[in-house]
Amino acid sequence: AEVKSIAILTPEEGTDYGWNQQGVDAAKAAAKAAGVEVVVAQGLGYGDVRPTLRELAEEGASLLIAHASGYNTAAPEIAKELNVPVAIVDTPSALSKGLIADYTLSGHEGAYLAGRLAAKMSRSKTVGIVVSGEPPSWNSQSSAFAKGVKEENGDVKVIYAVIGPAAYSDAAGGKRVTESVIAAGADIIFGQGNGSSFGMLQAVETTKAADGGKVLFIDVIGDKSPIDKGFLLSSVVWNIEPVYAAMIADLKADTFGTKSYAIGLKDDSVKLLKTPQIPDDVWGDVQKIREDIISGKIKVEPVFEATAVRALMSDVKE
Amino acid sequence: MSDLFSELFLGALLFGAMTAAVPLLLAGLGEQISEKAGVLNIGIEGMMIFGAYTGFVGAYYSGSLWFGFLTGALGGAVVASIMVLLCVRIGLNQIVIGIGLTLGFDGLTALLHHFQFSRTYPRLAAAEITAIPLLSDIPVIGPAFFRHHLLVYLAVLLVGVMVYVYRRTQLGLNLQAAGDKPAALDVAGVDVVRTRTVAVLSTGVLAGLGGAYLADVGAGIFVPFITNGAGFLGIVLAMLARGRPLWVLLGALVFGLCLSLTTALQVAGINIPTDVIQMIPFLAVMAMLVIFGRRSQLPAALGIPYVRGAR
Amino acid sequence: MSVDTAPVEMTERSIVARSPGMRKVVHRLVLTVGPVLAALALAGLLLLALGVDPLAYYGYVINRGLLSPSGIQQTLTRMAPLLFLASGLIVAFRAGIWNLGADGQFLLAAVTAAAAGPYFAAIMPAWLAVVLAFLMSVLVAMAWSFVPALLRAYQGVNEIITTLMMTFLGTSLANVLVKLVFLDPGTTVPQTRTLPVEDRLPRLFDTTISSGLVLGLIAIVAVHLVMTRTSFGLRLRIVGANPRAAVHSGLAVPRLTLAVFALSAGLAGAAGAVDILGVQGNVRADWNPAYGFAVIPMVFLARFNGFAAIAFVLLLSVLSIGGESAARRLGVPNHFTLVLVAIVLIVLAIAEYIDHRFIQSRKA
Amino acid sequence: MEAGGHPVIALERVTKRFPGVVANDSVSLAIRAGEVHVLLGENGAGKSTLIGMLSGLQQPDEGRILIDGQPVAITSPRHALSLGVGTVFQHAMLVPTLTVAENLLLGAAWWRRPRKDSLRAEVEELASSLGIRIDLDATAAELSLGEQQQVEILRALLRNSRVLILDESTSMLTPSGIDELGALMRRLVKRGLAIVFITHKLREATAFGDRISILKLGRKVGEIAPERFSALSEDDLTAEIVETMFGNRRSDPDATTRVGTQFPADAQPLLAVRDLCLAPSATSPGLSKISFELRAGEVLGIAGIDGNGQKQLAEVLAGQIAADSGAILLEGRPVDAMSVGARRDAGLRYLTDDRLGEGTVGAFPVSINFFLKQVGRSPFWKAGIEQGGEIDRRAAELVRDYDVRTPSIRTPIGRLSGGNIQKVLLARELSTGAKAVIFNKPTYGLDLANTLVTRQRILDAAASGKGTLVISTDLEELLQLCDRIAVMSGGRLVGTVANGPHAASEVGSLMIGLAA
Ligand SMILES: Nc1ncnc2c1ncn2[C@@H]1O[C@H](COP(=O)(O)OP(=O)(O)OP(=O)(O)O)[C@@H](O)[C@H]1O
Ligand SMILES: Nc1ncnc2c1ncn2[C@@H]1O[C@H](COP(=O)(O)OP(=O)(O)OP(=O)(O)O)[C@@H](O)[C@H]1O
Ligand SMILES: [Mg+2]
Ligand SMILES: [Mg+2]
Repeated sequence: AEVKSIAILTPEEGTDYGWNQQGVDAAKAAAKAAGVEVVVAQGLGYGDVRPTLRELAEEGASLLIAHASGYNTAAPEIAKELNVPVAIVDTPSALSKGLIADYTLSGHEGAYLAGRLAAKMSRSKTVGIVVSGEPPSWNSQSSAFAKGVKEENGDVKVIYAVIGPAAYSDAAGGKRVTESVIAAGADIIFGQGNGSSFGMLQAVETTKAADGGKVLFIDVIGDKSPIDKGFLLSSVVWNIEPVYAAMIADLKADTFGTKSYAIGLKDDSVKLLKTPQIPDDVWGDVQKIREDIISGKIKVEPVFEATAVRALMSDVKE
Repeated sequence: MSDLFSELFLGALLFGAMTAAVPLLLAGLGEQISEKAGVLNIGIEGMMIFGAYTGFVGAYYSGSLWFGFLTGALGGAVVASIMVLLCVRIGLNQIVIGIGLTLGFDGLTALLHHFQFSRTYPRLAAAEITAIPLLSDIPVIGPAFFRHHLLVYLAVLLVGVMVYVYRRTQLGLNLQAAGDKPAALDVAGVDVVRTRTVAVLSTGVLAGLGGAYLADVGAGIFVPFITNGAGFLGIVLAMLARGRPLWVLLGALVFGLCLSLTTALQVAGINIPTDVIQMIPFLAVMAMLVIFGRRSQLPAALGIPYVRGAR
Repeated sequence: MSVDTAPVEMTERSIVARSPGMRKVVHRLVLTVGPVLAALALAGLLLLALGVDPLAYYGYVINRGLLSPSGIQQTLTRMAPLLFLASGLIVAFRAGIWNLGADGQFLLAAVTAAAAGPYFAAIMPAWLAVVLAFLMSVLVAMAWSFVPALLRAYQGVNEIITTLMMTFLGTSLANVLVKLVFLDPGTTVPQTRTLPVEDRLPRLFDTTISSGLVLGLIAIVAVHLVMTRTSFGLRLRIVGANPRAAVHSGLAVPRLTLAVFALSAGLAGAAGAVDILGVQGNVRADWNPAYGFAVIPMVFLARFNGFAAIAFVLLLSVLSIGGESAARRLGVPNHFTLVLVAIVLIVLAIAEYIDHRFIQSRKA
Repeated sequence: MEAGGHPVIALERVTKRFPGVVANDSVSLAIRAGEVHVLLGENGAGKSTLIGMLSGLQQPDEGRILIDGQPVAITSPRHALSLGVGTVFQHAMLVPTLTVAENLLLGAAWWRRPRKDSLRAEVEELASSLGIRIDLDATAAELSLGEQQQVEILRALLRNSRVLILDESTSMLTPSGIDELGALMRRLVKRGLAIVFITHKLREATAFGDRISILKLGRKVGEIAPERFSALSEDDLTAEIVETMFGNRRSDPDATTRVGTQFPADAQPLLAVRDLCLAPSATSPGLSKISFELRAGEVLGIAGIDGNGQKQLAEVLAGQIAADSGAILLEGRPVDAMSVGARRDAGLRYLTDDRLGEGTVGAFPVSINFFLKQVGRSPFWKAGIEQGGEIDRRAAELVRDYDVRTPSIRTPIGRLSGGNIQKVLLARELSTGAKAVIFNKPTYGLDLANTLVTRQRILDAAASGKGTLVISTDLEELLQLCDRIAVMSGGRLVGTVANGPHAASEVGSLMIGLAA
């Protein structure tokens, strides 16, 4: 089928150097590459997006990208109702030819690398994971990060802390919890959270590690180096453009909805951000590990359930 | 895992509790003043969020936290003055206006943030700490309670000040009269509208200050909806404390501690969802009310606009 | 606790002067439309400041929220839960009970509906499942208001505090239930099982309007008639307007208070139920639309009058549905809708005041 | 003697309008030092409004107010106080949650520390010189209305007012209390104070006044200068006042006393009360072993200083509060277990003294207020549905029968004067099926005409075989209405006397604690 335009729906404004921004930017890029229109509906919140989905469908969008796990009930319904292709996240089971495609974005491979990196570079042999909530895609990265740390060095402790309920905008909470985790000995923080992640960054920038040295921050999804003050160690950067590009292609080839899309290290749709904080030798080692993962020598299975992740955390600690 | 619970960590947890408690304390004390004077200030959330924004802007562009606190207090006062005009002066429904102000300034600050900061996300330098001699050297307790920004000590001092004002000054009498029987205050020669104006503006100043502390010290950055609900906690605290500032302090600390408790348990690897722990303080209070629940003497004229000579 | 009873008094008068008459209706209409226009003008200035053409913006709002066939369907569907909430609040406020806990009652009822709906639907005819789920939600919401009700009725504990706290509690509890108890094993996303579209409340004819709208309208009209035309309603209004007179006239104030809480919470629960069983189909963790918070001022502006409340709820829906669309088309952040609603609220309140003054001076 | 000082305050053709009424219609008035200036007038005549303008609560629409000959716009109560105008308002103006001392201190500069000690000294001195006792540390809510009035008077004097205004201040006091207040006024004017004294009781006017001004429908319709005042005999004075107030000659209602009809001792009691007990509270002495019998057709009075448990007794009888022990029998059947509604149905009726506070719902129309105690009953409600037509029909009837002066049956009752509100309450309690009726302060705050009407209703009720219990702080009233008068003090019935020539003195001595 021909593709005239695609539309993307995001819960927050696409200016968060994270999930929403990566989604919006990727959609724009993919559309540009395929020479189709793109409609961006951002900041829709986590409520009911059916009205917007319907409106966009009526406007003739050839594909609705519902870029939030919270939209994966509404979108398929609208797809069936108005017979318009939609793409949703975190729901591989929902595939439906020509109608519903799933893209489960999981940076777990990248997070695993980040874990290895963190374990190599932690002076205090303690690293922290701070998250503002426990959606699947973050869980898989948290667990993979912990796995990476342990497999790099079994003696390194991992501290796992969730800020609090619905803490997406709780920057103060992010800072508070991160400070506590640093006080508990962590000198590298793996942080996941929207608005709150800026609080984490702030904590890292303003708190000394136990040994008086710098604390470093590993970010996810986006690239915060434009606003970095020299504390950003790395980031598990997602590039969703290939996914959206593939979707457009499949639409044209009438194979849409037959497969779920994913991102990974091999095509660099997941990659670790290189910053000045990373010594070249360490970076070299990390790149080797990357090869091993791509070649399948190292297996990294994603773990999506919150409870499973927490369980994992408590025993990785021993 | 227990070796994680170093002095340093415990200190940090309690420090976090204190930091989280301060905005609630300021909001609660502020709301308490309005309620004593007979104004149900539902707009306090709006005053906090605007104070957080103006407070951050002030601190960021001037580079001085104190200037930020000043602008934050002013920001709160600006919102409060709208409330004064509409609810105290011309006596509009306090709940409608309160909710209106909260919605409006939540939205407005989010807009401003979008156009001003959403690409740069500026962050402030660490707040300078004032360590209290001797006390600050006590293990755990010291770093937890005696190594804070000066404003924190001032906020705690304010509790004492308010106790004094309520118990020992004419102003205290005026406030109580304005809430319990405004007509009597009026015929005694004190302008009720002016008294309530003072009260609501003070609320705005304190709420704004709380918001500014939250953004400038608590987070070091402003993001939309950063106060998420702190103002309403303030209302609950004020109503529970019923005119007793010390109770507001107590309540604020309990809430702060519960937040840190969350982290503590997680770090200890104890698997309780944060939501459950968030419920503890409310469950405790409800339980207390059920057990000791006596008539809560809220001011008789709470929420009722005063019009001289009306019948 | 007494909140400005002026609006109550107004309604009491307008009710007993049981001669609505075209004039009064028109008067009210003018008094609503005028301020709304003024508010739009005010918000328009803000838009200009943001470099957006206000006319274009409002054009989109009206077109999407009101005129376009599919848009109006969305607006009407959104009204269903708001109408139930409004009717619940009217019962409480008229009886002088300041139930600020509607959102907590709404959420817990929603979770109940989302948990019970799919479960029942699997073992019985869909219509029966929906009915049962609906009733269960209402009961749960009632139960959630029971403690504040008892405290208010027998201890005189102010309900504003207790209902506010029960809302904080309810929000957390709802999350716990979704994440731990009613989790859908079929997905990694923390949400309840989903009630299939075909099993939900039927849609009206061949539109996408949920029949919840009809239920909501029935509820609010019924509430209005009960409050204004029946002895039960009058008893509640007496308790609300002068509790001591209620005691003096031999009304069983505590029992009436319990009834008010039950009704009010039950209706808030019904709101949650129709939203889930009619539209959402499931509840996700951390989901909280906080409808109640937005409806409270509308109910005050409607002076606790059911029919006026319908109009205000419509206004609210139009603004939220249309605003979303306009914001997207003109690249304004969605947050602007919040500001718009706030300005409308405040200007309406001011207009109400001016009108009141006007009537007074005309009497002189 | 003291009369004829220079005017401290003069009102010149002052007019004040309210939505729908002219409260004061170009009223001119001179208030002189050393003079008790009595303001008389029916409910709604405009007395309180006049006061309102002198005390800065309201500003005149036309005319002007002169202080010491200088025109002044009194902009606020504070301003009035600074001009030396102290007012004791018709409705208590103390903050219930504050102590007496704190109430007296209200109004000082806000940054001040309340100067309690110096206050104590001042109060000691002033109070003793006035011969009143005041507990500074009591909470205002704990005081009886009489005591509250004393505090308010004291407050006015503490602010060394040159003008003291008392609006219906005696309506709450007992005979002895009234006499004390009268004596106090005399002492104050001797000191050169100017006093404005509003009352509905001619006796008080003639006894304590130097000059009388009479308002009617907002207009000043007459003034009696000190010279004539002292010249005329009390009866002539009364006659002249009644003449100006009501046109036709009508005698002072308090003039006559009724000689009680003796009921045969074996007559079956309609209402029997045995050993009623109620625990005392912060605000009331409670009840201890109250016993009495009320026979059909009898009017039994309960005298006593306000706040001695009369209200508690009434509410226990009506069922609004439960007694701790004791029994209440109506026609021999115990009603203790019955609810308020059930007792009412059984014929036991309670006419409260708190008309706006609990007697009516001010915002509701007159029509509904008639049936406040019959909500849900047919014919006014059928199957719970309001029968508007039926209600309006019956309401209109009652408005006619009881001569309620209201613009319409839809008028919110709060707008009516106390007198007319009282008529509505009378209609509600007396209309159908009443057997024993409790009247609590039935004529409090009412003007002459309304007082007469109300008292006649009570006598008619008794004549038609109803048992009536009249609680009042107004001894003349009881002497005029009752067959027997019981005296209540400290929550106990300290004695009962048959009405007659000596009743007054006997009751009086019982009140002040001497056995009869
Ligand atoms: N606040 C007000 N609003 C409207 N009308 C008022 C107000 N106060 C007084 N009035 C009007 O002014 C008239 C005079 O009232 P006012 O209270 O002065 O009478 P009064 O002589 O004090 O009666 P009473 O002897 O019963 O106290 C009333 O008839 C009433 O209509
Ligand atoms: N809000 C009001 N608007 C118009 N008129 C009023 C209002 N309130 C009272 N009035 C009028 O004021 C006059 C006096 O009112 P007021 O309440 O003083 O009656 P009252 O006879 O003095 O009763 P009481 O002595 O118990 O106060 C009455 O004629 C009444 O109609
Ligand atoms: Mg008066
Ligand atoms: Mg009066």
